[in-house]
Amino acid sequence: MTFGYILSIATFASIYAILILGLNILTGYTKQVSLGHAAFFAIGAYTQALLITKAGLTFWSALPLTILLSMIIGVVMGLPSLRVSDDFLVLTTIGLNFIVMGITEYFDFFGGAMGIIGITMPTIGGKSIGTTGYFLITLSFLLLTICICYLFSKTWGRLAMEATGEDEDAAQSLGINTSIYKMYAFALSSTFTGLAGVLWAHSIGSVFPRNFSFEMSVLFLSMLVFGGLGTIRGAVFGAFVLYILPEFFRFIENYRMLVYGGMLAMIVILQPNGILGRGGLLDRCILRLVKKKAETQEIS
Amino acid sequence: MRRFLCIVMVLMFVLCGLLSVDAMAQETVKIGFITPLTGFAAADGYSSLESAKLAVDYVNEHGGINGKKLELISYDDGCQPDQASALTRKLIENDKVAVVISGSYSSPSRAAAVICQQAKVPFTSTYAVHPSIVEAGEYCHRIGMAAPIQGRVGGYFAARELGAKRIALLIMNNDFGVSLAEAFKETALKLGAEIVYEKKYPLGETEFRSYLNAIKAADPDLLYAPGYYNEAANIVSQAREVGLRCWLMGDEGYDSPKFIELAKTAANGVFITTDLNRDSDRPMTRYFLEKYKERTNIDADMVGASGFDAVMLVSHILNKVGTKADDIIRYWDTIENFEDCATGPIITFQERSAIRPMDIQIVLNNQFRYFYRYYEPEIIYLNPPSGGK
Amino acid sequence: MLLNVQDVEIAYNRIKVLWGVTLCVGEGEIVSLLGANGAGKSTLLKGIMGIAPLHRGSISFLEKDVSKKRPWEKAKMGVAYIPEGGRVFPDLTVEENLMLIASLHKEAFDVKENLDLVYSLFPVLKERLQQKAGTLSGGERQMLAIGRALMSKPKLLLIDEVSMGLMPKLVSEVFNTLSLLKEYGISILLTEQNVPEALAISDRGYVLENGRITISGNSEELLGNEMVKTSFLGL
Amino acid sequence: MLQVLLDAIVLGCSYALMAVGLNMVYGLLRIIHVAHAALYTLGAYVGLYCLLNLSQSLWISLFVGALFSAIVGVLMYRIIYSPALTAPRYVPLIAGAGVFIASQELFRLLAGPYPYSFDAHFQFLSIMTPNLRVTETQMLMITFMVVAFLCLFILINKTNLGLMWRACTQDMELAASSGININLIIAINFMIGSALAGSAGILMALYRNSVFPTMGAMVSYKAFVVIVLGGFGSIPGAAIAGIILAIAESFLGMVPIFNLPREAIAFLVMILVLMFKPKGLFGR
Repeated sequence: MTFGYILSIATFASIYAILILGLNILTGYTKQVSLGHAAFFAIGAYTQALLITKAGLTFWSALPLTILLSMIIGVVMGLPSLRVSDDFLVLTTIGLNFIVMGITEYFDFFGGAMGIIGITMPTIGGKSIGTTGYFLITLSFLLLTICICYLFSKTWGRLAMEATGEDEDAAQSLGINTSIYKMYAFALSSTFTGLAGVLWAHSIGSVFPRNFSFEMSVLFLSMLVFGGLGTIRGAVFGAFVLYILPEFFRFIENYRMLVYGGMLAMIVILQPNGILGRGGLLDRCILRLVKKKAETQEIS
Repeated sequence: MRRFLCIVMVLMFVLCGLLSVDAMAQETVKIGFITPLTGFAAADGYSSLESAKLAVDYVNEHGGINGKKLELISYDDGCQPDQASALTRKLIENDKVAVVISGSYSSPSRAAAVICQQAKVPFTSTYAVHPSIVEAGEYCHRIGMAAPIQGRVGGYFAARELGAKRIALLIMNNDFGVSLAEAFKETALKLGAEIVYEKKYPLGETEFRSYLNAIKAADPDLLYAPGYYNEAANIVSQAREVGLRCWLMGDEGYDSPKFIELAKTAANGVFITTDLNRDSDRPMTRYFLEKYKERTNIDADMVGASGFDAVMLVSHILNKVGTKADDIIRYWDTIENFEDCATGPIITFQERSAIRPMDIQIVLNNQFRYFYRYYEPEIIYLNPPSGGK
Repeated sequence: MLLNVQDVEIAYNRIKVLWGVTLCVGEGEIVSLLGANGAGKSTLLKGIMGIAPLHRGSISFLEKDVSKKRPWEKAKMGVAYIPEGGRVFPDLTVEENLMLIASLHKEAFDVKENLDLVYSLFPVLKERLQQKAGTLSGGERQMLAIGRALMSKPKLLLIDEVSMGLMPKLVSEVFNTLSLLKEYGISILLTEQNVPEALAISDRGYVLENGRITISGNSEELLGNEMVKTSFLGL
Repeated sequence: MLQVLLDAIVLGCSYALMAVGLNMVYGLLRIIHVAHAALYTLGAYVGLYCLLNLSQSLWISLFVGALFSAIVGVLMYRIIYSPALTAPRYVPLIAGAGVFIASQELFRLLAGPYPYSFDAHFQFLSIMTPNLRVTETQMLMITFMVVAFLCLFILINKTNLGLMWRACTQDMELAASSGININLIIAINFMIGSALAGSAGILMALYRNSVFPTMGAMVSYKAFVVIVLGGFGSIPGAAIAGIILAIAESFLGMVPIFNLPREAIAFLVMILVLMFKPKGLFGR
C-alpha cells in the first residue's frame, strides 16, 4: 500500500490549504496582493523551531506562543500597507520575503545557513504520534481553520474588508476605518499562515532558509487564484489541486514542471476568477447540477 | 471554446491520475533515488542521476544482485524537503526499495533521512555535507566527504603545505560553504595562520568585484572560497581581473569540468580539495570517467562520482548480505577498503561517514591534475583513532 | 445616411446596458441623445466608436459595415470621439496634443488648414501651445478636446457631455462653436443632460431610458413632448 | 573606491537594461511583466546558439538574440497578456509567473541543466592602468547602455512614434479613438523592451561567461526593485535607479553591519524609500 505516501501528500496539501485560507483573507478580501507569503510562513516555522530547540518547549506549549508571535510580526510586516498600495504593495511583499530569508540565512540566532534541525513530532500523553496521527492533527487544524474562516465570512468584518478592497475611499466615506481593517487582515492572515508554518516545520523536522523562497510565494498566490480568490472552497481546492497536480505528472517526470507552468498560465487566463471561484468553471457546473436537482425535486 | 478547453484540461488531470498507477514490476532488487531534476539544482541532479544509472548498468552487466537485476527508481524532488519526504515514503511503501539514496542537497536529504530512519530503511546521501544528515540515526550513511574532514584537509594544505600566513575567506552561505569554512578556519588558526577577511555571499551570487577589491586591500597569501562551480567560476575569473595575486583554493564543489569552461584560463593555478582523482589509473575511476562522457557527452564531475559510488557501494552490500535492512546496516559499518568506486578507495565508515584518502588537485593547462594526497589518520578521519591505527 | 445604428446591444460583465438601440445620423445633421445618468448614453457612443464591444446588432458608417472595426480604423474613416470631462493627454503639450492627431491623418488633408480652423475657433489655445495639457483649466481642456477632434477633419463627431463641469457662460460658447461646425460639413451626435441648450442647436433628438430608445423626433417635437418636459425640462 | 564604483556602474547597466523593458510594459499596460526575465534568458541562449553554430561574431549573435527575444516578446503579449488585460490585475501577474516557470524548464530540457560558457572574441576599447581597469566587456556594456538609452530617448521624445507611445501611456482609450493603432504600439513596445532584455541577457552572459536556465531569476527580482525606485513607468528613472541600486548594493555590502545578501539589501532600500516616498523616487 502507498498509504504513507498518500498520507504525507495529504498532510502537506492540508498544511498549504490552511496557509491559502490565510492568504485568502488578505488577498481575497482586502485585495492586498501578497507575493511574499513565504515570509509569513517562515516566521511561523522558525518561531516554532526556535521555541522547541532553544527554549525546549513541546509542540503544544509552543503552539499558542508561536501563533501569537506570528500575529504580532504579521501586523508589523503589514504596516507598510498603510503607506503603499497596489503594485507597490505587491513589490513590498516580495521585498519582505527576501528580507526575511536574508535574515534567517545570515544571522546565527536563526540557525543561519545550517538551518534548525531536530524539530520533533508532537506527542500526546507522552507517546510520539506517527504519520497517521500527525495527519489527523493537521486535518483537524484545517477543519478548524475552515470553520473560523466560514464564521468570519459571515461577519460584518469581512464585508468591511471587501469594501476596503474594492474602493478604499468609498469605504472610508461609509465610515469604515480602512487602516484598522487592513491590519486586521494582516493579523488574521499571518496567524493562519504561521499555523501552517508550525505544522510544516514539524512534519519536515528541520527548517532551512531556502525552504521559504520567493518561488514558494508565487506558488501560494497561484494556488489561491487557481482555486478562486475570495472564496473558502476555492482556497482549499486550489491548495489541494496545485499541490497534488505535480504528483500526478510524475510519469512525465522531466516535463512535469513545464506542463505545470504552462497549464497555470492558461487556466488563469481562461478562468480569471479561479476554477471554483464565483463564476468559475466548476462553480457553474456545480450550480447547474444543484439547480437540476432542485428542478427534478420540484417536478416530483 | 473556452469552456471546452477547460473541460479537456480537467479531464487530463484525471487521466494522468489513472495512468500513474504503477505497472506490475518483475522480480528485481530495487533501490530508490531522489534527486532534483527541476529547479535551480537541476544540473547536480542530472549528474548524479546519470551516474547512478551508469552504475546500475555496470552492476547488471556484472551479474546483478545475486542473479536478480538491480533496478533504480528515481524521483525528482525539485530540491524541496516536503517533496523529498513524501517521495521517500513513496519509495519505501509503494516501490518497496531496499535502500534509499539521496542525490540531492542537504535540506531534502535531511528530510528523507528522517523518514528512512523512522521506517528503518537504509539511507545514504551522496554529496550533501550537512552533519545532521547522518545524525538522523543509525540507518543513515554518507558517501560524500564529511565537511569537517574536507575543511580540515583544506586548512592543512593551505597553512602547512603552502605555508599561507594571511588567509581570506569568501564563503558561500549555505550549509556546504559554512561547514567547510568552519573546519578550515579552525585548522588554519591552529596551524598559526591568520584570517584577514571573511565574508559570506548567497547562493546564486554573480558579482564579487566589490568583495574581491576589499580582499585585495587586505593582501592575503591565500583566498579560500568554498562554494559550487557556478559561483566559483565567477569568483576566480573576477579575482584575476581585479588583480588579486594570491593562492586560490576551493573545494569539491569546484570539481566539475564546467568550472574550467566557465572560468577559462583564470582557473589555472586554483587548488581544490576533492576525492575524485582524474589522473588515477584505478580501473573503476577510468571506467566511470569514460562511460560518463560516452553517455552524456559531458565530462564527469564530483557530484556524479558520488552518485556512482553510492550505487556501487549499495549493490556491493546487497550482494553480500541480501536486502534485509538490519543486515545491511550491520555490514555497512564494517566495510573496509572498498575499492569498486570512482573516487579514492573508501577506507572505512566512521560515524556513518565514508573515510577515504583526500586529494589536492590543481588546475593546470585547463585540466584538473593530481597534486597531493593526504593519508594521515589525524587529517582524514572524522575522529582520528587514538594510538594511530 | 452617414451613421446607421441597428439594433445594438452592449453588455458589461454579462449585465446588459443597451437593449436593441436603433438610431441614425444624416449628413450635416446635429443629433442629440438625451437621457438621465446611467441611461446608457456614454456606452452607446463608446459602442459606436468601437471601444465597448457590441454584443449584438450592427453599425454602418458611410454605407459600410463597421461593426467589427477597431476604434483607430473608424477614426481613420472620419469618426472622432470626444469623451466626457475634457479628456486630453495630460503630459503632452497643447501643440503635441494637436499635432499628434494631425500626424496620424496627414496624408488625408492639409494640416495647416485644420490648425487655422482650430485656432480661429479657440484662439486661447494658440497662446498656450507649449503648456502641458494637464495644467489647462477645465474650459480650456474642453476646447482642446474639441480642437483635437477637429484636427482629424472628421465627418462625424461623437461628443459625450460636452457641458459637464463648465461654467454656464462657457457652455453657451461651446454650443455656439458646435453649431458653427455644421458649416464645415461635420455631423454631430452628442449626449447631453443640458436638454434645452442641446435641443436648441440640434436638428433631431433621441431619448434613451434604461438602455432603450423611448422617444425620437425633431427638436421642436421633443421640446413639445410632455414626457420630455416633465423629466428633463422641469416644467 | 573608484574601481568599486565603476564595477557597480557596469552592474547597474544590466539592471537598467532589464528594468527599462519592464517599465515600458508597466507604463503602457499597468501589468507587472514577470515573464520578462524569460526573455533575458532566451536572448542569452539564442545568442549562444548563434555563436556556436552560425557565426563567431559577437555582434551578429547580439543582433540575432535581441531579434529573437523581440519576436517572442510580442508573441508572449499576444498569447498571454492580451487576453488577460480586462481581467483583474493579478491574472497577468500569475500568468506571467507560469510562463516564467515553464520557460526555465524549456531551456533546461532543450539545452541541458548545465551552464554553458559564452566564449565570444571581439575587439573593443579597454582601460588598463594600475589604479583603474575597465575591461573590454565592461566597456562594451557601458557603451551599449548609453547608446541604447540615447536611441530610446530620441525615439520617445523626438519622433512621431514616440509621441504616439507617450499618448498611449497616458490614456489608452483616448489614443485608440484618436486613430492610434494601439495594438501596433503595444507590439512595438514589447518588441523594444524584449530586445533590450535579450541583449542584456547576452551581455551578461558574456560578462559572466555563463548561460544557464535559471539565470533570469535573480535579475528579474532586481528589476522589480529598480522600477519601484525609478517610479513605475518612468524610463529615465529606471535607468538612473538601476545604477544607483547597483552602487548602493556594492557599498552597503562592504559595510560589515549590513551582513545581508544583495537582494535583501536591495529590497530593504526599496521598502525604506517607499515608506518616505510611496510612489518611488522619481514617481509622478
